Amino acid sequence: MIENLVNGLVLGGTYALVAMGLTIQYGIARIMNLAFGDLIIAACFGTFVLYSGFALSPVLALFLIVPLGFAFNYFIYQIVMRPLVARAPNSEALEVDSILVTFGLLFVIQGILLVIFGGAYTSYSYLNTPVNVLGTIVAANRLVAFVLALIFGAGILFVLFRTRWGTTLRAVALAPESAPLYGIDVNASARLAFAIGGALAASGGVVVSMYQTFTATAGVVFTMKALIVVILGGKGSLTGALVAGLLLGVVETMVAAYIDPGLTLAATYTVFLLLLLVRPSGMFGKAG
Amino acid sequence: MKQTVFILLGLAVLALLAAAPYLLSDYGTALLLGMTGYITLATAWAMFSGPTRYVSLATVAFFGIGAYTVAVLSEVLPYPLVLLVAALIGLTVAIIVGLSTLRLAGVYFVIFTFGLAELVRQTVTWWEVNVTETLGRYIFLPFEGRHIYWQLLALLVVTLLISWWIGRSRYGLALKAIGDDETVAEHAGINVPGLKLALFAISATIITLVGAIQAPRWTYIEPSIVFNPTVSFLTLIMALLGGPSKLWGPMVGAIPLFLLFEWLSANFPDHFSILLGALFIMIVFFMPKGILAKLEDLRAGGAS
Amino acid sequence: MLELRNLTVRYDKHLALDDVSLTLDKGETVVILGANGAGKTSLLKAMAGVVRADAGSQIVLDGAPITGLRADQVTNAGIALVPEGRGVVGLMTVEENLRLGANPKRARAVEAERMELVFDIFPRLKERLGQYVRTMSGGEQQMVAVGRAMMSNPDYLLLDEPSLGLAPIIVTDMFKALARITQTGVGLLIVEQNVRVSLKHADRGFLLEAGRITGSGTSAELLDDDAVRHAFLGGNS
Amino acid sequence: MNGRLEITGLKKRFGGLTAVNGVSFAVEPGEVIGLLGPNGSGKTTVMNMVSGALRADAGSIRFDGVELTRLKPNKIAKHGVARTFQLVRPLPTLSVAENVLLSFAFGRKRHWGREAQMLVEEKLEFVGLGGRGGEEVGNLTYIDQKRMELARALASEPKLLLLDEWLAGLNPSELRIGIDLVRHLQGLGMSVLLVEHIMEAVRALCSRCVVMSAGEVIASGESEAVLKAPQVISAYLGDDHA
Amino acid sequence: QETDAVTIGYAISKSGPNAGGADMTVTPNYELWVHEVNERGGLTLPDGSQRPIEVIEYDDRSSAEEVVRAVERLATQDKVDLILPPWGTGFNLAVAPLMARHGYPHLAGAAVTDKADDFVERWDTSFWFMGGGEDYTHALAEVLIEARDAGTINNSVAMVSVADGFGIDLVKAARPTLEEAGFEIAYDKAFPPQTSDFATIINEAAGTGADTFIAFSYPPHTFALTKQAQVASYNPAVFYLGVGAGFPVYTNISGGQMEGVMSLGGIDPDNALNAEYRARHEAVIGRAPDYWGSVLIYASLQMLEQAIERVGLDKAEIAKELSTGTFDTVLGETKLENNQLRNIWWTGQWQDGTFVAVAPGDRDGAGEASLPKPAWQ
Ligand SMILES: Nc1ncnc2c1ncn2[C@@H]1O[C@H](COP(=O)(O)OP(=O)(O)OP(=O)(O)O)[C@@H](O)[C@H]1O
Ligand SMILES: Nc1ncnc2c1ncn2[C@@H]1O[C@H](COP(=O)(O)OP(=O)(O)OP(=O)(O)O)[C@@H](O)[C@H]1O
Ligand SMILES: [Mg+2]
Ligand SMILES: [Mg+2]
Repeated sequence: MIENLVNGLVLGGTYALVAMGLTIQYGIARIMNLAFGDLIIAACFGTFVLYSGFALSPVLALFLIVPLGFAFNYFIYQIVMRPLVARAPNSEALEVDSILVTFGLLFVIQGILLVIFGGAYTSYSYLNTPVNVLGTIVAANRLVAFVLALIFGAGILFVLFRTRWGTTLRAVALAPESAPLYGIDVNASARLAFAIGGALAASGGVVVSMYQTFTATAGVVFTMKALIVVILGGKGSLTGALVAGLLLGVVETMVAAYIDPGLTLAATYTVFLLLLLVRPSGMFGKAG
Repeated sequence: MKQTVFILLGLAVLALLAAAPYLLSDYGTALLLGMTGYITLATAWAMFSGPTRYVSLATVAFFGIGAYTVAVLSEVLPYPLVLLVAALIGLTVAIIVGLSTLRLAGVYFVIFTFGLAELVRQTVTWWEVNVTETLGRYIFLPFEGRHIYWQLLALLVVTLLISWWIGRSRYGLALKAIGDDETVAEHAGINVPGLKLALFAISATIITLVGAIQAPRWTYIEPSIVFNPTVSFLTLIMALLGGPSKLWGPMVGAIPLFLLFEWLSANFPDHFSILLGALFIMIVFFMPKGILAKLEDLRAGGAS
Repeated sequence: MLELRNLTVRYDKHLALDDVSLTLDKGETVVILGANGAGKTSLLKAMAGVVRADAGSQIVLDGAPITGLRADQVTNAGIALVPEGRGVVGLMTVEENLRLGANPKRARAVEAERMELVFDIFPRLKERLGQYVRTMSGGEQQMVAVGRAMMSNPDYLLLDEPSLGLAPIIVTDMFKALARITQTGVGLLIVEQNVRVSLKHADRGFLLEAGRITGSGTSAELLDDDAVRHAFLGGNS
Repeated sequence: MNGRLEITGLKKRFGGLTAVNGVSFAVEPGEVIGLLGPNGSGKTTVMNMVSGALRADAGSIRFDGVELTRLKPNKIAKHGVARTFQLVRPLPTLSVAENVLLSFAFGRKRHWGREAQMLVEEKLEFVGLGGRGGEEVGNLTYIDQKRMELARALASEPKLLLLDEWLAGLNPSELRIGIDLVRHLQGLGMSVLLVEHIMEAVRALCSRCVVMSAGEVIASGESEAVLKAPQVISAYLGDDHA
Repeated sequence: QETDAVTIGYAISKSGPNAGGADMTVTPNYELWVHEVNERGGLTLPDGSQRPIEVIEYDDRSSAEEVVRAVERLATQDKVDLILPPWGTGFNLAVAPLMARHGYPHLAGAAVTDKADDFVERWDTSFWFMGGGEDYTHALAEVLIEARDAGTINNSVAMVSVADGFGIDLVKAARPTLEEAGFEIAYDKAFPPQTSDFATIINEAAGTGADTFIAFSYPPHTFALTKQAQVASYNPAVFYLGVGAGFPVYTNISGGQMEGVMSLGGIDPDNALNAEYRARHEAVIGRAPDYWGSVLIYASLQMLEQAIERVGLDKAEIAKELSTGTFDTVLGETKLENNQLRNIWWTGQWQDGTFVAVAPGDRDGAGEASLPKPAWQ
């Protein structure tokens, strides 16, 4: 039981880490980023190249790839998203536009990766060493993901809810039309939030690449899992993403252990659907 | 007078389309087939999602249900009956889903429907693996491309007629109102849940039929083939691109996009993704309200 | 001094404001009167940077041109707008809205002080600090909107129908409080349909008709003016 | 045309807050009654329960002998109750005319087609938006949106009209036109429940008033008398209006 | 020039979920073969003349509808001389009726199916090169029985499979085979293809005390199972994995500890032809082929080439020749039985850095399975 719980939480750590980036991009910058998973994959490949080509340890790669992720997303927002935000008459229109444009972006990133790396399965092994957590043996690399998720989660939560700057970010998320009246530069805030989300995606990619096999075309899987976690948690809710991510990990593990590994995904979706029916705006979501 | 001309013109186009397999190569027919399939999907999708702005990603759930029904029953029942059963199953599932999702709004609905499609896929997989112990199924119906094309064409015509009728009836207006503000719509006397449910069910049934009709083309069916989420995404993108709130919008989106896919994958198989993505981004930038709106703008601009 | 020179605003082809010039001093209260659709809201929005003024328009704040600044920059420069439809963050609490109101740098030091002032005017807000603004009654939300603008420690306060939806007793209190604020040197530009009350508290007023200024004067003059009485005060009462 | 509304023991709680606490009153057929009270006293909440936007926790709402308490807004509309919203809620993708047409199409009598178009134009004319049916609602001024909203409410051909601060934001001369409009409706036999903070309008229109405070009725009866009652003055009007 | 080239078309998954598999086993071999043929001056025809190959390739984007249409396009629009098959069992079946209708020989390479006999009856120009689930599981059972009889392993087996056509086919064949062989199946679960975490599965399997662990898995699962087994120090005597264990990259993934791991396929390290093929593949493509499917695909192309040399470009003639002829391929002398390739290595094991074939054990060149597998370090 404890063993499964630990395994589940560690697995959930990955989900949470990945989902938090998306929830920030969607919740604050209001961009529903369908290319999110492909950013993760790009970071995976980046880490792989650094590791296999330059013998740079993936943990060190974090310090290179995460800032890169930040910068890349910063420019993407400035170049691609900003005109869309500027022209959108309301948030639904922006939602549609951002879905469409990031759908295009998804193909571009995926296409570039395909040209460079081909479609083959890529995988390497790093920190695949056993660590004893409460009597359960887990892989160190997964533990890194879990710990990173907690650190980033706590850090960002602190900023959002305990600092004035965080409150301005939330105001941008909740009422972009009103925010300027509070002296908030909506564009700058959204761009920053989008870039932070991108940095989180990059960090997720670095960690995931340590244990998961990836291909240039596998981004969609991450996007979808992240979306589900985000929605389950309540849109824009970071706490929600964190809790929902961990919860999903535990549910999957429990189902695999006590019911049938074949039903893990079915269980994920069942939990997801049931929860939405009971709470139509997610666990930590507010109506509207 | 003008109306008669339009009707006659429409009938002529239809006749031409029906005769196309005799005029084109198999591949030409195959193109038309694929295109008709997507136009029907996009039109059916937009019937519900266009005006209400409930963006559904459940398309492939129904599409797959249709295909699977045919795979399971094609040896057991006569074909028309198989289609009927498929439609009924699609309808039933749609009603159950509709009843349970009526409270969800916005992105919650989007992801819910996506989750639903995956749930259906996982459940079918699990069932096939553990209960029937066959994952793949074979469909050996004596259909060639053109037979499937004709069926799809007929379905498309019916879909357009339904869509047209709704658009000019009071329900079309009601759906747009629902898309804007459900509270106001309710206060205006509209049975919002009922109307949403009805539309969702009609749209889903048509989508189910598309899947059922297209299934015999693949001979072999397994969940990863018929529940391929790309179908949901393409449908949505095509409809949004054309303009989902107009009758011809989805068609105007589906045709060029479909041809574009085909052209790119044939001519640039190695750079397909990059080019597609880049073109896509450009389209969004230069045709913010969809292709149809752009065309109308151009026409208005040209006239003035 | 806040100065408008030749302000023109267009929505596509529709001309909403046509060459409007006016000034607002620190410490004075000015009322804009005008019929439905005259362009009052457009005027305030243009001053606050929410809508863009046409070329040739000039807005000057204490000698520095601020034409073309974004709304957030204008706010930071010391001009606060309470817009039509409130402009609050519905999914945040009353407290968060007020604290956020003090977001401009100029306001941070006086946050606590301002908070007390706002509670003084709208005691209801103090009782409801933790309530989400979105769930409040119409009038309560209006209080948050006015309170939030006060929090930003502005030099100039632009109010678009601040009394809309407020109970008479609160309206009275609010105008008294606004008078206190002007005494601290804040310039007040008010759009009001509650003409009698607003003129009572104002120093001067302008008449806006179809996007143009068609008259101006001190409050007393305007209250006496026949045309004004006829259009805005309901005849001879 | 009937239009008798009877509310008894109405209650609504939001979390720990009792927004409406045992409110009872009646609107007689053809009567315009004022529902007054300080901000947050529960007026809009009462209106929301009558129109079906909120479900009451307790109490009953009877309209022409029909119990409305458990009905959905669309059913209530069909029984002949229509409303405007305190903050206007136009349907932005519909034109002005379509906004109004909607209520005709699904209102009490369900009009559609050419006939409905004419009715729409008539209603727009009535509220002062004649000839502007083709415009986008988003481009109307706030006040014009309110006019449109009244036309939309009237288009469902109600027997009882709920007006939530519909007159707010009008200048005095416009106010007079607004008041005449409401009077005209009353003349047609419509009952009106009017929430309003503009005393001039209340005095001009309402024979009777109900005053709420903190969710409870603190005074009701003839307008003149109610507006002079000390508890009303201290809670709502303030000394200036005494 | 153009007119005298032989056009060969194929549709393959270059994007989408199937791209990973196609890019490992199929596409590189098509490219290698075309490269080599053209280097030699082209395909030789019966009259001794040579004609270069011109390739038309499409991306099927991992969609069944696309692959069908692409093949239709190749057949009726591009009118290519020959069509090479797509990747995957499902896609090969999807195009089979079309290939048959247009008379193209269909050399279904990357398709594992037990129904090949039926298919050949239905489409007599189809050829199946990878065997079926029963072949692989019988061979595995053979190895297991021997180990049990030698007292190396106990009677208990833990088995997992990916819930998709491949996994099901194999696990369905494995159950009766293993039971018949007297094994007890202590753990038998299917997992969805998207699964990425195998901690629980490994724990549960370890908990059964079975000495044999079998996974009918795809590469991502194969890799993840390996890593998880290492972390959990799970050391069953027999560690048998699915697709991917025979990929060259497996060496890295297992951290160099692939010794003793078993899987489908394998090679005879003494087979010079195969070694030469592997070297060429590495030289031309830039990476080594896998130890299972690649060589089969390549051999099928060699057969095609030789059939053309014998009978020319007539499709029906080629098909007939493929059915009845004997060919020299990297597999050695090759002849199809009822349109199926039967002399395949069914089971292999990593031994000293090579993935050596161990079953069928009675065939020339078969290695000896070395069990138990050494523990992870
Ligand atoms: N976004 C817009 N697009 C087009 N026209 C607009 C827009 N906003 C306002 N208008 C038009 O500009 C004119 C002035 O509008 P404005 O809102 O400034 O008037 P106002 O004096 O505030 O009126 P009210 O008393 O009704 O609030 C009106 O004719 C209005 O229809
Ligand atoms: N959804 C809700 N959640 C919590 N509190 C609510 C909610 N809706 C209303 N309230 C509270 O209930 C009380 C009554 O609100 P209501 O809107 O009925 O007031 P009102 O009398 O219409 O006031 P006003 O004149 O300001 O419009 C208010 O204090 C408000 O804050
Ligand atoms: Mg205004
Ligand atoms: Mg109210």
